[in-house]
Amino acid sequence: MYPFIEEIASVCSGLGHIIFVHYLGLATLFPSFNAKILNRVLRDVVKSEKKGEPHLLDLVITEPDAGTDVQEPFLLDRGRVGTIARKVDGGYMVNGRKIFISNGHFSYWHVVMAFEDKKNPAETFIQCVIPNGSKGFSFGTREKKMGHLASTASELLFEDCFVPNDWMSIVCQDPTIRNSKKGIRWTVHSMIDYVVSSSRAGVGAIGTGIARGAYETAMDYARKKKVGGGLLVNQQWAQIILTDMYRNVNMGRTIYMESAYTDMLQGLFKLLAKKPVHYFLDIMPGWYFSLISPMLSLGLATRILRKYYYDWYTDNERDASSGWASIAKYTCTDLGVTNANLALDLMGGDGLRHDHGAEKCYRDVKLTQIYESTNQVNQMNLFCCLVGNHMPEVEFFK
Amino acid sequence: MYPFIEEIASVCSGLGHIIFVHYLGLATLFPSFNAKILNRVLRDVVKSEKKGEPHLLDLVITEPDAGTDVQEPFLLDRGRVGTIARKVDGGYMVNGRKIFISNGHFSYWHVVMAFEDKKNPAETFIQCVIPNGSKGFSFGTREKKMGHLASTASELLFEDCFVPNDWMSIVCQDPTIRNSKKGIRWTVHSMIDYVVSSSRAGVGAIGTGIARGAYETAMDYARKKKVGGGLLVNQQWAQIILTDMYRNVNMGRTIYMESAYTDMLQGLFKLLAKKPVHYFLDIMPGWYFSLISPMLSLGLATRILRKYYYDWYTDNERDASSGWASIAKYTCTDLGVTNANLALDLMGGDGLRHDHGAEKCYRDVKLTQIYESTNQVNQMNLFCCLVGNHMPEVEFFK
Amino acid sequence: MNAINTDSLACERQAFADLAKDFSAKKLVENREEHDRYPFGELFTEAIKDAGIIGFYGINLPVDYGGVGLNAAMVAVIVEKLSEVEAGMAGIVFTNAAALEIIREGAAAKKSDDIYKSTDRFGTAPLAFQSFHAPNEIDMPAAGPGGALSGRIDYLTLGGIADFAVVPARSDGEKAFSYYLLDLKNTNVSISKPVVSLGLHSCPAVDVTFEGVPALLIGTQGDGENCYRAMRDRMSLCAAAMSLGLIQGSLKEALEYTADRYQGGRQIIDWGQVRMMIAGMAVKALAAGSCFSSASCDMDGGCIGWEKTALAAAIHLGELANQATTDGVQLLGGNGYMKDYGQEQRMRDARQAQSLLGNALFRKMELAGQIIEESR
Amino acid sequence: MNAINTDSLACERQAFADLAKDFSAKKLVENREEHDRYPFGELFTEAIKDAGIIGFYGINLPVDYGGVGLNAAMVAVIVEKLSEVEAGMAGIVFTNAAALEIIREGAAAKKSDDIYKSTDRFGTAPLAFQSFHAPNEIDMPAAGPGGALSGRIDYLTLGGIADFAVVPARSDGEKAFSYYLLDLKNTNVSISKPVVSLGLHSCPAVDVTFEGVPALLIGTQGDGENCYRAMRDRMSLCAAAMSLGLIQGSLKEALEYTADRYQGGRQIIDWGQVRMMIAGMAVKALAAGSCFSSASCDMDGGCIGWEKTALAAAIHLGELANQATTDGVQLLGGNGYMKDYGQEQRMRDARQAQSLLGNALFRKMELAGQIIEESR
Repeated sequence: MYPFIEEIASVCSGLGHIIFVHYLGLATLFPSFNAKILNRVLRDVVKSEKKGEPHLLDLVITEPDAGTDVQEPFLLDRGRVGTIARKVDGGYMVNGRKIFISNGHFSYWHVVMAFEDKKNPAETFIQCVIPNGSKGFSFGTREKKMGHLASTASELLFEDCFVPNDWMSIVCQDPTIRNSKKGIRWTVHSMIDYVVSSSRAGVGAIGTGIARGAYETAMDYARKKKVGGGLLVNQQWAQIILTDMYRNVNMGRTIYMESAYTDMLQGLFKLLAKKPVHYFLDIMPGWYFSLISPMLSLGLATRILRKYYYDWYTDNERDASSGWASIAKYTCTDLGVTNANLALDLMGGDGLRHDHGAEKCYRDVKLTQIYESTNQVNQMNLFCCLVGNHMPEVEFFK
Repeated sequence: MYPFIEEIASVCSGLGHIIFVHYLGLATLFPSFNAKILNRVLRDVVKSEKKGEPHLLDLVITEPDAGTDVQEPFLLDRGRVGTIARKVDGGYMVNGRKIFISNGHFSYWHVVMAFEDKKNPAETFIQCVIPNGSKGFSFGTREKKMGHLASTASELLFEDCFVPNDWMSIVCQDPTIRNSKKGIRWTVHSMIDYVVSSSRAGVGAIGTGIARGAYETAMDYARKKKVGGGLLVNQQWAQIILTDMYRNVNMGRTIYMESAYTDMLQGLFKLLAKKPVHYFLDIMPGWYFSLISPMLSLGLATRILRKYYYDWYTDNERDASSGWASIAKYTCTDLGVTNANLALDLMGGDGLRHDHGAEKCYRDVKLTQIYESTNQVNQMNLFCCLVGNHMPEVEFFK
Repeated sequence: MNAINTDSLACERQAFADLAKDFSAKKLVENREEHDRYPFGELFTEAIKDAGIIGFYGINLPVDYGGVGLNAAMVAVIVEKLSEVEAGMAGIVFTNAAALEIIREGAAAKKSDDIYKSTDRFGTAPLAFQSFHAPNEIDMPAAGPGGALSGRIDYLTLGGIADFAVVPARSDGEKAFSYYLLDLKNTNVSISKPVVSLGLHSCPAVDVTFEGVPALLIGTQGDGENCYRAMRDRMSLCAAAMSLGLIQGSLKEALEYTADRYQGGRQIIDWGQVRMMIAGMAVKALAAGSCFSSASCDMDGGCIGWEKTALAAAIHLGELANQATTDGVQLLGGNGYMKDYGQEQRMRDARQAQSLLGNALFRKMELAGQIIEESR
Repeated sequence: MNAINTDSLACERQAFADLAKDFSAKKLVENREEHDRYPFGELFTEAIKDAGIIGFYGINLPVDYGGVGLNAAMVAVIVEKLSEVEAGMAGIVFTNAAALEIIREGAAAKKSDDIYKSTDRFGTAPLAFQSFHAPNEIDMPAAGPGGALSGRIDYLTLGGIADFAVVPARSDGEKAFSYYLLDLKNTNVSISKPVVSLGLHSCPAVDVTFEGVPALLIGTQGDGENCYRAMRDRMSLCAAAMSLGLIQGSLKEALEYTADRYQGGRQIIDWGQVRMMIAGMAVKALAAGSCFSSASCDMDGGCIGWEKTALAAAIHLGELANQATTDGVQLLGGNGYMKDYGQEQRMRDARQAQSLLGNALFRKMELAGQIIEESR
């Protein structure tokens, strides 16, 4: 999955981003472990793709006054959240404005985060799925961005948007969550970390992909450009720059794969890595789909999954997968920026032209240092997960 | 092995270096695949250690006028080599002066590189083993270094030092090498790359170890130092610096281990990674030592090993193991320098004191960017191995 | 701001700085985003004209030919102030001034002012010039007998909006090259659509093809390299000025935004790491200001080695601006990436400004060459 | 080298620069390595005495009390030139000058010159002072009634060789602190062995313990912070000067070595990457020179905001020197790491110089605080 994203992003990170965000939407829905909703959404995604009208997912979280705040469990309570879900007969009424929503205008299934009580967001967290065409839901403007022009950053508007109970994937006040062994806050924190642990390695892959695109562009250029009678690629200092770029790509890939392994063993995918499950999936017969999968719609499946993923999850597992995801995210995207700069360094005035490729890398890659929480917030998260944890005198996000 | 070096170096890289160089000597001797000499030297090493008077090895290569030149196959022919081995009755007469020899004064077994013809060094390369007390061999001065004070950089002098044929581990004009399938030059190049492929990851481990020492020192300091009423560790910017240091250590470790895996599969250790050999070693009975190992003294063992390691070795294997070793070497040591700087940044005036630990990291780590070929030469090697290879228009070391 | 306050030069400098500031506020702030979208938005043709009216294209043009008769250091003052607000206009002033420097150098070498008499457009409308490439980086057009040029000039800055251009060309079989002045409205000139570039969108460039276009030789035949070097020595200061202005603009916007934005229940400017990043930008802004100011002083005073100092200032400030404007985006988070704020434009412009007067790495290598030569 | 050439200040500056150069060549070059080994080698006590004789400890001491009566900018000139050769001696001059600045500030605040009359050793022998720590980074001794000090001062630079020291102390229960002048030869002062440090070995520091040591209050009670800030503003320029000198020295030795060393069959100076690294050092040296020169100008001219400019110069040049001297070692390969050459000492000294006047990160944060305050 991650190398696939890298591959696409090495040519166009905007396109890579569209694909990535779709899976990000899925990765956001998964930690609800709401088997019924997952089953319905996933089946529709597959069916729609076969029809040639793919129903993409997106993750609807950022608000005008709450960016970092709503992505960082430590800050949730201090933030000014603005999207409120009010309980009404048969469901919830959602009101609010969301911005910077990647894939917003392209998606069909919107995985929306909201809160029941703006004064107590951490304990009244809500996740619901809103499809296109829902009453009260509408698209707003698209942001004018520096790069990633193939994708969108959309404004989504919710005005008395009614969401039936069937589409509420996470309701923290629901007993399966409220009564979870480690408490609501711990569980919400884990849900968020399940998402970011898998998504941030993906951003790392995008950063690495852009790093690779920049490298390949610069190498092509250096092999053709003549300076002082010889080829640029035969200048020793140019070879050193190209070598650094090559190294950066390989280092990035090594790091995001390390995060992916960690996540496989200790994060969202850990059930799949258990030997019985793993082998079962390998040999899974066709009748599974018709016979077993309807059972997912029963509340039981959700309860079992939540038991496994919430109650049995440990701090150490969460810290390792979330921490390494942050390492991958900020390291690979910094490497991407470095490579984009090196490509422009090497290409001088020629690199400034859009038709030469490198300037696109430069514009695109900057976003990767910003989204999925800024690199600084990722550093703070890594600090919380793996550096300053277990130190009683240490305060987080002070 | 590498993590062990990291562990030692995290406290004292000088000591880590002493251990590392001993293995570097071995790693230099191994690619001779001279089973007889290896057998004798290794048995003596084990025996001497048990006696409490360990006989260490060193690698004797650098000369006053030839540093990079004698470590870089591409430059060998252009260098001014000064250590000459002249064929005499029953052996060779070695003359020359070697400098910067790590472990020189501490070692018993000196693995010495020399040349039969100073005008044709690449094809008349010689490696021999000279023990302490050999006639014509003497110790010169010890260098006054900035750091790594626990270890030495020695001058070794050879004046009409006679080395019997039995101790000539590599003689390029010997038929097993001269007639090797891919020619002398290719084989010498491979020998050098066998050495550096395993040694450079070790330097990476030392760099990572120092990075870790710097991190741990800075963390201890930040947890105790009070600034403006609170602890330094609770300043957000200090947390970011510590986080970066933590990340650097983990990144370094990931990278040198990647190099170690590559070397295991495609470098000096590749025979050990073959399944039959691997399992045999696991279950190797005690009688092996008494029964099989004497056979190593037969010329046959050397011939078989050389067949396997020289004739059957491929460009791709060599490039991968040598290239990744350079990645590990220059990446990890640069990270080490970064961390030493960050520690001093954080500790300000307090970091300047020797008794606070960080200044030692700073002095020690600089050496790792220089030895085992400077980082720039490692970048060039990486360029030759994995970046510019297969590009017909590209020139190396121009 | 660090300039010497004690002489009349300083007064003039202050006057031009104020003028540029005033001009920026009145003509550039509004619709900045729209102009930056060129060629996918409107170009600020009015502002380009107005800049000529107030004399921004005649600073280093002799007084006798309608100019102000000052040097590149004064151009740099204007470039710096414009760049704080909109570096594209600064790029236009820069490009025209660079072309005029070539002309001045040529006239001086030839000891003749004739070239200035060839058109009365000098100083009122900007000249086109290849601001982002050194002559040794490009393939030049060929100069036929009588000075008719054939061939191609890529990325000719302002080529799409200027009447005249200063371009290098080489006569058949010659190694040395010369600069020529030519009329871009000539029918044998083919001009491409505006080249889409990384930054400085409102200072657009085009690719131009000549087929026997009559051109006026600037200076003496084969003296192009000397003209280029003399121009570059002086214009380096202006390149440094653009980087400096961009750093200052970016710091300013970062300060405003971070004081305005709340996360974690407080202004983000009070977060430790945000403050440390601002500190880094501030150090760069102040150090860059000093570096620029001293290089300017050295040039005005004709200190020995001022050329190297100016070149180093351009390179160093280019690097500082690259880092500072990138941090400037980061400090605004998602908003930094959006065109509603000025930061992303500054980041692109700063990166583009690093290539003013040619590839910075080539310039660095040349500097090393000079220093090694002198040390031998 | 970039200084204004037109006034008498410039002449004096040149004279002191020449003097410092001459002194370095005669007293510091020989046995540099030996002195740098202190405390494991001999300290150059002769040179330390000689520096006093030619007036290096009295630059910023009023003429009435035997000094030269100039300011810290002149000290900076000397510090720069000494640092090119041996930064330890520059550290001694720096430390003494910093202590004198505290005294000057105190005397000015109190409007009394009495403190200068307390000893006739000012200007002839260096004073001890905590050059590497800001007062807010340390635990201070307590000042008892009548000014007797008790407690500990760590890393007191020159404490082992000076007669007098300027140290901060706090009276019981007070938040503010004051500076005191005291006699280190007093029997109630215990002085540790020299502290082994990263760099500037020939400018050694000690840990000192006081048990009721009589001390003279400098300035008015509780005014320590103001004295410190005024001193730091001015001495920042001297810190920048040390970094600058180290860069220049390192570049010089790198140029010499790489022209001398052959690998791959040619001078390594002709290897492309070696040249690129030299280019990087040269850009830093030139930009640092400009930055220093302008900051010096601003201070002399009393330009608005010169304090921030000087502080930024110290921080920025500290960083540049760290990078440049590290590259300076790298360019000499194995020899760069050995004490036979000057590069490893420069690398250590440059790193140590970054902490002059306190932790650079704290100083950066303070600068950010000031700038944010002003922008509000």
